[in-house]
Amino acid sequence: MGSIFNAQQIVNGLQLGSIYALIALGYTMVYGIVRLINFAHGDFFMVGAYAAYGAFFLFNAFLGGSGLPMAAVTLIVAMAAGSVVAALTNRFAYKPLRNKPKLSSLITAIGVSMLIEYLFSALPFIGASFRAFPVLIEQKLYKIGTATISNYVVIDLLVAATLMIGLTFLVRKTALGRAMRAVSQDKDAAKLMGIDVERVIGWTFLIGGAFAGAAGLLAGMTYPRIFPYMGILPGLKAFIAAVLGGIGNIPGAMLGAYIMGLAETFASAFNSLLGEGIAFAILILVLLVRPRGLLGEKSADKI
Amino acid sequence: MLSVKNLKVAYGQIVALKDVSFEVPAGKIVTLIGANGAGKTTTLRAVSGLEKPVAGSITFKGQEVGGMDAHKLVSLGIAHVPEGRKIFPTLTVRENLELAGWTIKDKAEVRRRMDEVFTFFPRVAERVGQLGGTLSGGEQQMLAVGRAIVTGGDLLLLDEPSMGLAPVLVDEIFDKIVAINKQGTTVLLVEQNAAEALEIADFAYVLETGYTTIAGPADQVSCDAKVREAYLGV
Amino acid sequence: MSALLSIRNMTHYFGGLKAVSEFSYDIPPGVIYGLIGPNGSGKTTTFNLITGIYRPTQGQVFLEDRDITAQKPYLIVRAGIGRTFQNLRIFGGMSVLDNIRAAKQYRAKSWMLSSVLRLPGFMNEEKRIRDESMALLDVLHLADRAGDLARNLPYGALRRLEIARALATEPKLLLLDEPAAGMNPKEVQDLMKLVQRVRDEFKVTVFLIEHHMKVIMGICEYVKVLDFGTTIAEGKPDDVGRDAKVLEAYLGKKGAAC
Amino acid sequence: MNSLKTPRLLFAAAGLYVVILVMNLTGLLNDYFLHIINQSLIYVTLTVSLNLINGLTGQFSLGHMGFAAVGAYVSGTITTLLFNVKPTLVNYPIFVLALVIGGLAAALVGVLIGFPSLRLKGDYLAIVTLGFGEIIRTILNNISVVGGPRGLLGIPKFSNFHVVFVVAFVTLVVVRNLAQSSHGRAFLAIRENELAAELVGLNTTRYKVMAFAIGAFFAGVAGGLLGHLLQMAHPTQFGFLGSVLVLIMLYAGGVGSLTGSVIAAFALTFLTETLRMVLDSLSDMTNLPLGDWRMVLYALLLILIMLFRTEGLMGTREAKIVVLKEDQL
Amino acid sequence: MKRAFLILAATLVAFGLAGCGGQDVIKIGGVAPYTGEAATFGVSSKQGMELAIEEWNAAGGLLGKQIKLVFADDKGDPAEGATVYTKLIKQDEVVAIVGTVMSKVTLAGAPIAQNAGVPMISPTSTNTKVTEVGDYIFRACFIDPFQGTVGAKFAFEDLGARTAAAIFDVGNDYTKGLSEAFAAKFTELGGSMVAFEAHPTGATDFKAQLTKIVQANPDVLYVSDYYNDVALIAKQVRELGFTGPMVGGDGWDSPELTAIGGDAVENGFFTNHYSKDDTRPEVREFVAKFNAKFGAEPDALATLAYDGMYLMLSAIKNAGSTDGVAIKNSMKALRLPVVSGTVQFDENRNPVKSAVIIEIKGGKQVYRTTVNP
Repeated sequence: MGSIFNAQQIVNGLQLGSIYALIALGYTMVYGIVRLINFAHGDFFMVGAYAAYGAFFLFNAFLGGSGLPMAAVTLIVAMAAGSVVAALTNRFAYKPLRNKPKLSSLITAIGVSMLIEYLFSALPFIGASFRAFPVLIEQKLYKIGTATISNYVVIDLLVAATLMIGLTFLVRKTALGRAMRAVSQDKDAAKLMGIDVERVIGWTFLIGGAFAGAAGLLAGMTYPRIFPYMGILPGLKAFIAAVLGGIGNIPGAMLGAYIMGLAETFASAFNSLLGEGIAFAILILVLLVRPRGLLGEKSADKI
Repeated sequence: MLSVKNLKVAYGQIVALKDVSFEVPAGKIVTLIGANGAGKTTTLRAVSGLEKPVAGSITFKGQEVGGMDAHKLVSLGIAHVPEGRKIFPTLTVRENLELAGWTIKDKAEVRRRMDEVFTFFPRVAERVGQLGGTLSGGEQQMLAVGRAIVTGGDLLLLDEPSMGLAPVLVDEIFDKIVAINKQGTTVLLVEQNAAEALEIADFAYVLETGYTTIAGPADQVSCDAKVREAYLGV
Repeated sequence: MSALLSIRNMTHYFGGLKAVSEFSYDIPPGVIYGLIGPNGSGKTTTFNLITGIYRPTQGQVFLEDRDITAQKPYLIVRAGIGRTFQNLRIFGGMSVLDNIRAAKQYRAKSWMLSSVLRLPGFMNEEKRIRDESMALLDVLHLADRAGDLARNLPYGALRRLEIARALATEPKLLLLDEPAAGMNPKEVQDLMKLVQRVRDEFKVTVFLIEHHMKVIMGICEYVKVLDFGTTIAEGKPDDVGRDAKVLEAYLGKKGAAC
Repeated sequence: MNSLKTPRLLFAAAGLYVVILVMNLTGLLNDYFLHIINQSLIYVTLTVSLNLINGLTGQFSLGHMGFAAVGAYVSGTITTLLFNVKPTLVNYPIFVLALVIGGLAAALVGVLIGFPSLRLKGDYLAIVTLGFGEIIRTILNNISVVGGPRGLLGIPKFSNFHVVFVVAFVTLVVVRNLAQSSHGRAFLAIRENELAAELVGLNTTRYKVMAFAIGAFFAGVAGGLLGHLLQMAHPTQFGFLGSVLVLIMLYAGGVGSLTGSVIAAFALTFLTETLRMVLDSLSDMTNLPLGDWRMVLYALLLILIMLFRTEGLMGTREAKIVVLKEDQL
Repeated sequence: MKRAFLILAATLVAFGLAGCGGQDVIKIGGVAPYTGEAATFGVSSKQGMELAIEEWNAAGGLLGKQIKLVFADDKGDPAEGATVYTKLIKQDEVVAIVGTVMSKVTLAGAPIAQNAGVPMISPTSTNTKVTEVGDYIFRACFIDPFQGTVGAKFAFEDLGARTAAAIFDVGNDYTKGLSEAFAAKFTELGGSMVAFEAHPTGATDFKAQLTKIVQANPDVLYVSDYYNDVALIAKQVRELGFTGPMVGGDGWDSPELTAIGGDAVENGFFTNHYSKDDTRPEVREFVAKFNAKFGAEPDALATLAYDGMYLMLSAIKNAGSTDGVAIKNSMKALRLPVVSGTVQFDENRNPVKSAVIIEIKGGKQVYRTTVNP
């Protein structure tokens, strides 16, 4: 039996981390801009998976075909679906509570999460049962050294990396990104620059939702089983990853997600009975040492 | 240009402004002076749309603007340099300025105005790649005014531009304010540093715990015995 | 040494910025000691260093010759320092009376269990705390608002409430951070009288930060002027008021000439 | 001892108790109804105890069910072991003692969880308490003595309306008495402004840890009651979703309002069952599978409560009956 | 106050409303997790129950009356389970209960049925403790140790495996129980367990554990999870290079297994109650009817729920009464061929029936062999 820190386990951890990262980014962006833990975010991930599922059968019926073009189309649909649900949630559940105590939004978010899950579960054409996610791309395996890597791993890593680079570019280099950073730092000052803060918040939800939707597709493809409650656990893990990295901080979310993916993998490999517990213990220890997460900044409280 | 009548603003149960009225004629510098907590900042925030008035009216260029969203007022021509400058600390100086051009469609115009800022405040030009948070207090104040220049607008609201600045810098900032005013921008200045403010203002109003109490041309106000006693301590 | 509070070589950095630079001074017992200086000159930071909220980069604080540098804030309070805040930190969701009683709690001896069971010892102590608190509110002219939620009080009353709350901890030294901020001239007058009365009645030493020249000049027996973390003048108010450096830093060149 | 002269809450509770009991005995309320009341009362205990931590002291906790788990397992193990040795060994006093021991064990865990609260605030504290809850679950899954994933089985049935009612009442009175005392003011002061609380000489560390310990104690007792009601305890019962439900009750009732906690615990427990009945009846009439939409409606109602009564049903107000008059102090 | 009163009144009306209903039907309670994370199992179970009742009603009902299924959702939560059992018994006054799916919930409900003297049969609760609650409690499935033992024997003797690995859900007693029984029997037979790995409930990525397993190079992998997890585990373990056979329990039985798992579940074997290829009329009819009604193949949960309902209805019919004691006694005396085999209850009210081994071959479930208890 080899060491638990072998190449294969690192690949496993990175793949898991990539999916967490895409979800965690949405968590962290929304938190950064409205200081809300959006508990429903994991459900946007689920919605993305179902949208991709539906899109596949719809397009397959009318146009036929699979492979990369189909995968690309479903990716777009998944992202769009995640966006739309996120934006609707923001508009109807969170916006009315914007100036109210933060925790009332949090409870509302829990309600929204329950609503989406139970709604999908009750809708006759979706239902509570597991569904097999279609094969968008045939799986191929590559043997590199002692590790086996499937093309899914490559796709997961690539899509996640591309989206993360895209997001970083958007946030760092574009006007919208500047506005998002500005709004997250100081809403009043942003308003005084003429920025429509609500619109920027709306965009943030859209983008966060799109990322969750993309993660939904990747998860559907990689772990081809979808059901209405599939978002709860990854959502929770991604949330923890975001906090670990320093919630509100975009690079932090990515870092946290990969740490989480790797920690879970190594913990499970070390002792699978305690795997999850170990991952949580790591989280608690990290937060005790760095109470604002790994990359989180200490907010200067004016006294 | 700006006319505020019987303005009342409350934060929850606490009424910050009870009855505030003043006029800002076009092309002039008007100052509101008063102690900490008198309601100066709240007044400016209400004028720029950051606070919604409970009662009273705010007319800008003849249009009622009370309760309008702040970002819309920017397009209408109100530029507000808030208390504490509110520079975006993790954005670079350039990004801070670019953001100020948010409402301007023509990006060449934004660049032109930024150049204007750079000539006006050479110190800002030197720091263009630095993060906003790393600037000194004076530089931040220049950047904040610079942002307002990029935003454009006919009315410039300044909230305590002298706060925390060394006297030399205070003088420099005030000189710049006068220069901006000379170029045709109307200025509404809020200051705790009453002496400096009265020096450059055309008109002055004294704000006391939510009320405007004394009003008049700046030199008159500055020689008002009560004002001298209360605010200058002499 | 006869000083109540001694500060030795206190220096504090924020990031790279020097907020307080090598302060050393003594506050004798029984005085009203004023610290003035423009916004951002390091006044509040000094208070935060004294009360243990910040840990000084260097230097020490002594209260009656006891080193209290960087102790836990509540221990410093128990050692005898009470304070108010520039931006009010009232317990807004509690009644005015409860604000005071909360400040008296640390001296209470009843156990939690006796408060749950409402044992006679607890009831007596509650009554004592209540009576003392009401008496204190009476002095600060707040007794008629005792049952109101603190957040519903007008601004001036909140300032007084905070002073009352600080007094409830039975301090030897009372730190007041811009107590006159937001007050109208009438309220300022009352405040000045109040501070003097408090000093006499409660036998406390008052260390006052102010922006308002008038307050400082009117009631302080000793004044220290800060600018950019360093002391530029100190002494009796009248002397300080005539100091050229002070006039320039605080009033501006032209202001001094009017 | 003035409070004993006018124990309004005691009278009201006794009245309610008698009414429910009489209605049950005369068949006006069947055992199903009584079961829902029992369940509501256990949630009252959980919500009121969370209120002490979250509502009164302002420490956001997402792991309250973890405490209940400790209580359920500890007290359940005690009674089950004794019961297996000799059923007659277990009687009511023993059961009460087991509940208390379970509560104390939970309190001990509460102290452990309270310590991070010294360094962490808000969302960060929430996530750590959540993590603790999950760790407790992982541990329980791995202790085969208490059944691992099979759960702790064969707990004797000792919980009934009487015990559950008394515990809920005692919890309410204890938390109320604490809240309306000098110590309670210390808890509140920490919630209102921790720094200022520290600067009026309060040892905020001690109070925060105490809040966790006391809150955890009662949550542990509630867990014990649940175990002895269901005659079993299972790790999954005490996970994140369970804690979230208690949190929802707290907020729907109004944070900081004990009255609100009681009302919301009842209202939301009854809401699920009422929806079940109403939808089942409607399904029968219309032949549509409306029962599937029960939880959808529940979630929707929850959102509407938060949107239109943001402060929760009671806000921070208390019913008069819960407030001790000043002269009752 | 007024509003609170109104709400209270509405609640009472609602409760009253639901209590009504004529006595011209025989009410049977059905319990399964219909919402929540285990909802998918509840959906299948409910389908099985509905099909059985529909069949009986079409054939003239029971004791001359129509049968009405009063279904209740337990959300997979013990507390909720206790509530709905109480509701069915005290409010709806059902004569018997079929349910529920998960052992932990059944264990909270069973004492209530036992105390009330209402006979109940759990279709799928495999935990041995379930029927130990009392003499009114029956089950339609195997108990935990049986399938693991059968699986181990099959792996050792038929597949010739000498080293084995197992993976199971750490939070699920069914899968843990099977894996433990497998490991015990496999070692007893002389094989060795080279890896024994757990995964958290709800996991989708098992590669950390599977990597360890593959590196231990076992002859056979025992996967005691439900089909949805099995499919993912199979895909991932194949991806990591494991080509050997996999063995599991009746949790595998679902058309979704191959739909999700594809080729990866080939060379997979599981213990089950029956084979869909079986030519017995009960099986042929059931599969056909289920397909016609729900447009899908039945899975193990649907089958056992159907059987559970069928057994209960037959017992009532044989008893000729809806009296609890009579039904219970009639149940004990039952010997009936149903879909999952010919069922007869032992003294612990567990069914005595043989197991079959099914192989996944070409995406189909193929009968391999029968193992008697």
